[in-house]
Amino acid sequence: MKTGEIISNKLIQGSYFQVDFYAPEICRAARPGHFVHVQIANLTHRILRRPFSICDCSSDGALRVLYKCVGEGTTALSKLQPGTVCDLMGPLGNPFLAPAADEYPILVNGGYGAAATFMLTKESSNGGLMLLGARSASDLLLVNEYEAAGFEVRVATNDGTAGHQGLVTDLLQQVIQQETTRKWRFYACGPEPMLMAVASILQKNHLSGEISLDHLMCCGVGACFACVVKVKADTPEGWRYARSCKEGPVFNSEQLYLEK
Amino acid sequence: MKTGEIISNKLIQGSYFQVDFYAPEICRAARPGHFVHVQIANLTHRILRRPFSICDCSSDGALRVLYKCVGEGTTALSKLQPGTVCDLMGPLGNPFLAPAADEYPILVNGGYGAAATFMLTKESSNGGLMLLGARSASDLLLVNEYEAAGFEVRVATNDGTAGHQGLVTDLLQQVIQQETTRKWRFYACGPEPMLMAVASILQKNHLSGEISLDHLMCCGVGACFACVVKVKADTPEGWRYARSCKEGPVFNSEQLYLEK
Amino acid sequence: MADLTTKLGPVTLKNPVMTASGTFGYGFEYKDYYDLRKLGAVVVKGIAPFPSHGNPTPRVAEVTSGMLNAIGLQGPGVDKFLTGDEYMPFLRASGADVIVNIWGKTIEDYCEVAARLDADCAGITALEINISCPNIKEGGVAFGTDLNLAAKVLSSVRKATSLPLITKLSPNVTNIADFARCAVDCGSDMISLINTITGMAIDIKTRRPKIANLTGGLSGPAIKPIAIRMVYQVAQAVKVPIIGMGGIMNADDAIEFMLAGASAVAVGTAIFADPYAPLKVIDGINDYLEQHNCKSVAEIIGALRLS
Amino acid sequence: MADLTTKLGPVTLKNPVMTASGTFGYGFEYKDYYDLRKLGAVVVKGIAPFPSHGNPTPRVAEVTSGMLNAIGLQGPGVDKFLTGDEYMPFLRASGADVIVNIWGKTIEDYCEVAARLDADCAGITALEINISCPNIKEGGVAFGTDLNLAAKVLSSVRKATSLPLITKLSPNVTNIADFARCAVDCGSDMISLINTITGMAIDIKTRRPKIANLTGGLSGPAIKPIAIRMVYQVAQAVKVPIIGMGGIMNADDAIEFMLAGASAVAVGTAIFADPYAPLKVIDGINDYLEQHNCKSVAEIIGALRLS
Ligand SMILES: Cc1cc2nc3c(=O)[nH]c(=O)nc-3n(C[C@H](O)[C@H](O)[C@H](O)COP(=O)(O)OP(=O)(O)OC[C@H]3O[C@@H](n4cnc5c(N)ncnc54)[C@H](O)[C@@H]3O)c2cc1C
Ligand SMILES: Cc1cc2nc3c(=O)[nH]c(=O)nc-3n(C[C@H](O)[C@H](O)[C@H](O)COP(=O)(O)OP(=O)(O)OC[C@H]3O[C@@H](n4cnc5c(N)ncnc54)[C@H](O)[C@@H]3O)c2cc1C
Ligand SMILES: Cc1cc2nc3c(=O)[nH]c(=O)nc-3n(C[C@H](O)[C@H](O)[C@H](O)COP(=O)(O)O)c2cc1C
Ligand SMILES: Cc1cc2nc3c(=O)[nH]c(=O)nc-3n(C[C@H](O)[C@H](O)[C@H](O)COP(=O)(O)O)c2cc1C
Ligand code: FES
Ligand code: FES
Repeated sequence: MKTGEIISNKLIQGSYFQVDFYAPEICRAARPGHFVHVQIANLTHRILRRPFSICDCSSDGALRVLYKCVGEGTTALSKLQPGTVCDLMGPLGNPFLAPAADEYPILVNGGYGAAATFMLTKESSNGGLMLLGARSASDLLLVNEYEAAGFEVRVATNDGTAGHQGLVTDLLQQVIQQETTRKWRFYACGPEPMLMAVASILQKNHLSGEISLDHLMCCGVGACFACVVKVKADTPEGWRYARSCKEGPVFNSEQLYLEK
Repeated sequence: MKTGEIISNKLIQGSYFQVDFYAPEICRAARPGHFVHVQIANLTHRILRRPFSICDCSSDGALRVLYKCVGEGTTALSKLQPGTVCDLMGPLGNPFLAPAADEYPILVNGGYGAAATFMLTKESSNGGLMLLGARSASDLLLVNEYEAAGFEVRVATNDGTAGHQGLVTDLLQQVIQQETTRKWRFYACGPEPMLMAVASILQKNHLSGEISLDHLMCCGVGACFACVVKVKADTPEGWRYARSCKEGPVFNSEQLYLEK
Repeated sequence: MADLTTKLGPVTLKNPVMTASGTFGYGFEYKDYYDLRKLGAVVVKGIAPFPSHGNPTPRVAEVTSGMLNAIGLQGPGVDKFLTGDEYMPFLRASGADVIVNIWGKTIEDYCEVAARLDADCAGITALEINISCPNIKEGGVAFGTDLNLAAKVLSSVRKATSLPLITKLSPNVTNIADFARCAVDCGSDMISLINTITGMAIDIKTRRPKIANLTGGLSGPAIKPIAIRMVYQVAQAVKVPIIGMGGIMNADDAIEFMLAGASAVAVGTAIFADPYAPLKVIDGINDYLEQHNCKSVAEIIGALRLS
Repeated sequence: MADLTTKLGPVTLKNPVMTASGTFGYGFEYKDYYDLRKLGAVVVKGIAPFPSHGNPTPRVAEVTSGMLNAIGLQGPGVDKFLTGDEYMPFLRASGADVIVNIWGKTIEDYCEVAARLDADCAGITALEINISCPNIKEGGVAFGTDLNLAAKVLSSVRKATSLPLITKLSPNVTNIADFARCAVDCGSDMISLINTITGMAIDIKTRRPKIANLTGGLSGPAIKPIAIRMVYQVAQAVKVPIIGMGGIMNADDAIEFMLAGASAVAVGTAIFADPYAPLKVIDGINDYLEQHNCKSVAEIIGALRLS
């Protein structure tokens, strides 16, 4: 099993924390969209690991995860001190396809989605655009970091405390209508309803994109069928359940079977 | 619920640790032989508390426990850092009867038993004698502290690394045969087989003493009947089950019903 | 404060939180901790017509997120219970609502203890018939896991007392709903569940059972999902009020039971971790009701959403 | 090294540690973790004669010291299992000992899948008949909790194949020993137990069940004491070898099962916490045998001391 000693673990904003693990092996293999499956040591009445997108990997082996405290596992994680050694599985999953040399990446993110796509900034030769949605200004993650990496950032907040008041999908509609000059490649990560809306907009506009889903996971390697999501398939029903840990978490938007 | 912030928690010898809790309320009420029932916070898959004899109480509210790492609970306890707040119930149980002014206390202890009787040193106006048994020299607890408190200490070890090679009950037999000048009061605490041997020696010599038993406990207050021990009683069988958390842990040796 | 008044058939309690039988002694043991009148009811340790030593030791073993016990129903017997200072006289004086858990080795035993309590029922709110204790070899197991025997003992007890009756079900059965229906048919006013699930643990060093009785009853958070399922199944099967228990550690757990169909709950093993757990559950239920704009507990009972 | 060779009736395995069906996929998913030949056997996810979508999501929920699952036996069906790259052809090439867990909605389904595997049995060590999956409405529950139905399906499968047969029992019954005897009477060579225990969990915020299927099977350390008890009961009732499972997290747990009477064990939910758990269990059993001067695993099977 791979281990990751915690180098630092701190609150960055709102209820978001940033943890850096020393995990050189995982760092070497990690691609944008990959995740790590973390055993949270100080939660002895919980068996299952917690999956987190790899936000960043440094050349000296520091693997960065941004996480939101939403429940027992993430709260326990937030209390782990530097020096604690965690058991990590990874990198896992089907990563994003990097943008081709002539492609302009457009990221559509909500919440921690900004972390899941961050490593794409290193794969784009043309910069890119991130559309970022959140409940409130304080939930907007990594805006400076994306800008520093040469990406344009447009934001939408539900409460209007920053950028457009409304949904990130409003921004996506605008972009699709206005931007025509470049060859796009779409990427999206965020809460499921948002992703399904993104997939639906893309499908309606005969566009395709890469969508990273966040489904409840157990094994993380395709063995248990806990994490499935409906994808189009040649079955009587027109769909099959694909394992989002292995066949995903990144799916092509055209693959996804959207319920009416 | 009473709480106790850990002031210090450190290895003292062998696999014995000493933890000091800041628990002024419990300190004020504690008598020799009392115990505290400790919730071990970092063991979330275990429900039950762990009982520990109160070894010492200082006037500034520091409650001392000496404990041996024998399993999950005590190992988890040994990892708690100063500043951690633990949930404590106590003082609990039926304490030792203090020696009368003209009595000379003779303590017969094994293992952490030396901790359970330590507060008696403050209750004796005539000093006293402790017979202490252990597997090996490194398991002998509090010898200097007892001597500093004006007690004579005689030791027995199974492996002969200190004092008499053999059992502490050998020392007890000797004392009963040799010492005749003073009015004794016996106290004993240690592993169950040793205590039963002590009780049997006392009963045979028509002596009585106070025996502190260490039985598996749940509630600690007499509600669940987990911790029972046979005591003589006016029943058809000649015994009844007494709750050692409430009617004990200290029983008079004459009360105990010894199986043949 | 939301209205926590809880109607359980013929009985009305000030709130829906009780102590589970066997985990709170006779109330007396916790008298210095808090006013027992704060509890919905104090359910006392099982009472038989005779005094009883209970099982040999060790009687308990800790297991992952729970414990095994085979106390074997040690107790003073009904006579001493009705007269001894630390039993019923204390409880009467305390003003607490009291539910007496009863058991026996034969049908006659059950009827005798029920009749004795009926005759001296001041301060007794209801009887809880424990047909489910898995630890007594003489009958106990069979009563709770055999429908015919259950029917016999329950209808006999019904004739022996006019006190409100709660039947406490054993979870060690294939179909819990059958036993609930049987209890209602035999005149029970309420159903309580679950009792402990039979389990076993072995010390691999000594190769001996960790419980002298070989098997013991599993309680604590480990059994909660099973208990929730059974409460739900019973709620679908019968119309009488249900008292849910099994692994309740906090108000969230209690609310889960109520959403599944329990009108009241009992806190058991959690009391060993924290004697104040029942009071915290009461407060937490109140907070939940307020946060969800519910005026009374009735609004959340069976309020599981299925569509 | 102690001798870990394990004789299970007609089958001999290199060690007594398997993966529990449904928790190790088809072995393929863990191929990069270690050599599957290190395992006593790979028990694959349940195979039916037909491909199957399984249940709607959410399919799992974490609970205290365990999890609920209602995967609903998603799978490729026997045809694809026998031919698809990531299924039996991979396992054959891997050299692992393979046990195929089978299920169906009807007796005919069970016989069909057994016969198909019998006809193409290269690399298959035994079949494990899952009569205990609590998630499939059409029959699954009834087979495992009704003695008559169990007898019918087990004796029919016995006729459909000459492969060694393991019957996997459901714990959701009053008397597990009855089902074990039934399985042996119907020609099973081994008994495995326990499958998951039916449970339920409710999200108190949304008031919805945490599992779309409403109920799910409880697995993990929470159920271990129940599983140990049932293995012990079955070991007293039948003479065929027992494969014990339910909450095994480490070698100590596995040894506890063996002392209770299991000749082999399966590691399930623990694999989600640590894919290497089965190998650690193998090593730990070896250490225990060496420390206790046992020459073979046989010396600890059923070695519980009662006096
Ligand atoms: C591939 C993948 C990548 C992820 N990357 C990140 C990341 O980079 N940063 C981050 O903060 N989170 C990420 N998540 C989500 C993260 O795994 C969950 O927030 C975490 O498991 C919650 O654990 P908990 O014990 O704190 O919450 P729990 O106590 O288990 O649950 C708290 C609440 O969160 C819900 N919840 C639990 N797990 C999930 C889940 N997987 N998805 C949605 N809701 C859930 C529960 O239903 C409950 O309402 C990712 C999830 C997946 C599948
Ligand atoms: C009144 C009383 C006072 C005590 N005072 C002290 C003290 O001052 N210092 C001290 O070190 N210990 C004391 N003990 C013993 C202490 O409570 C246990 O060692 C502790 O509970 C073990 O917890 P664990 O989780 O580490 O061990 P577990 O993992 O629970 O068990 C490890 C091993 O210890 C055995 N064990 C567990 N509990 C007990 C017990 N109560 N008695 C005997 N064996 C047990 C188990 O059977 C097992 O073999 C006292 C016990 C009682 C009842
Ligand atoms: C130590 C102990 C003693 C018990 N004694 C009784 C009893 O006398 N009568 C009874 O009906 N149930 C008894 N029970 C069962 C509890 O009342 C309750 O049904 C069970 O423990 C499940 O709840 P819990 O998980 O909250 O403890 C006992 C349980 C424990 C742990
Ligand atoms: C996600 C999951 C899927 C399972 N699928 C199957 C299955 O297909 N067939 C089967 O017989 N048992 C299945 N089981 C039951 C396990 O094989 C095992 O009997 C049970 O989980 C108890 O063991 P454990 O506590 O070690 O997991 C499944 C269990 C889990 C957790
Ligand atoms: S989490 Fe197990 S298959 Fe995806
Ligand atoms: S520990 Fe509960 S009665 Fe003693």
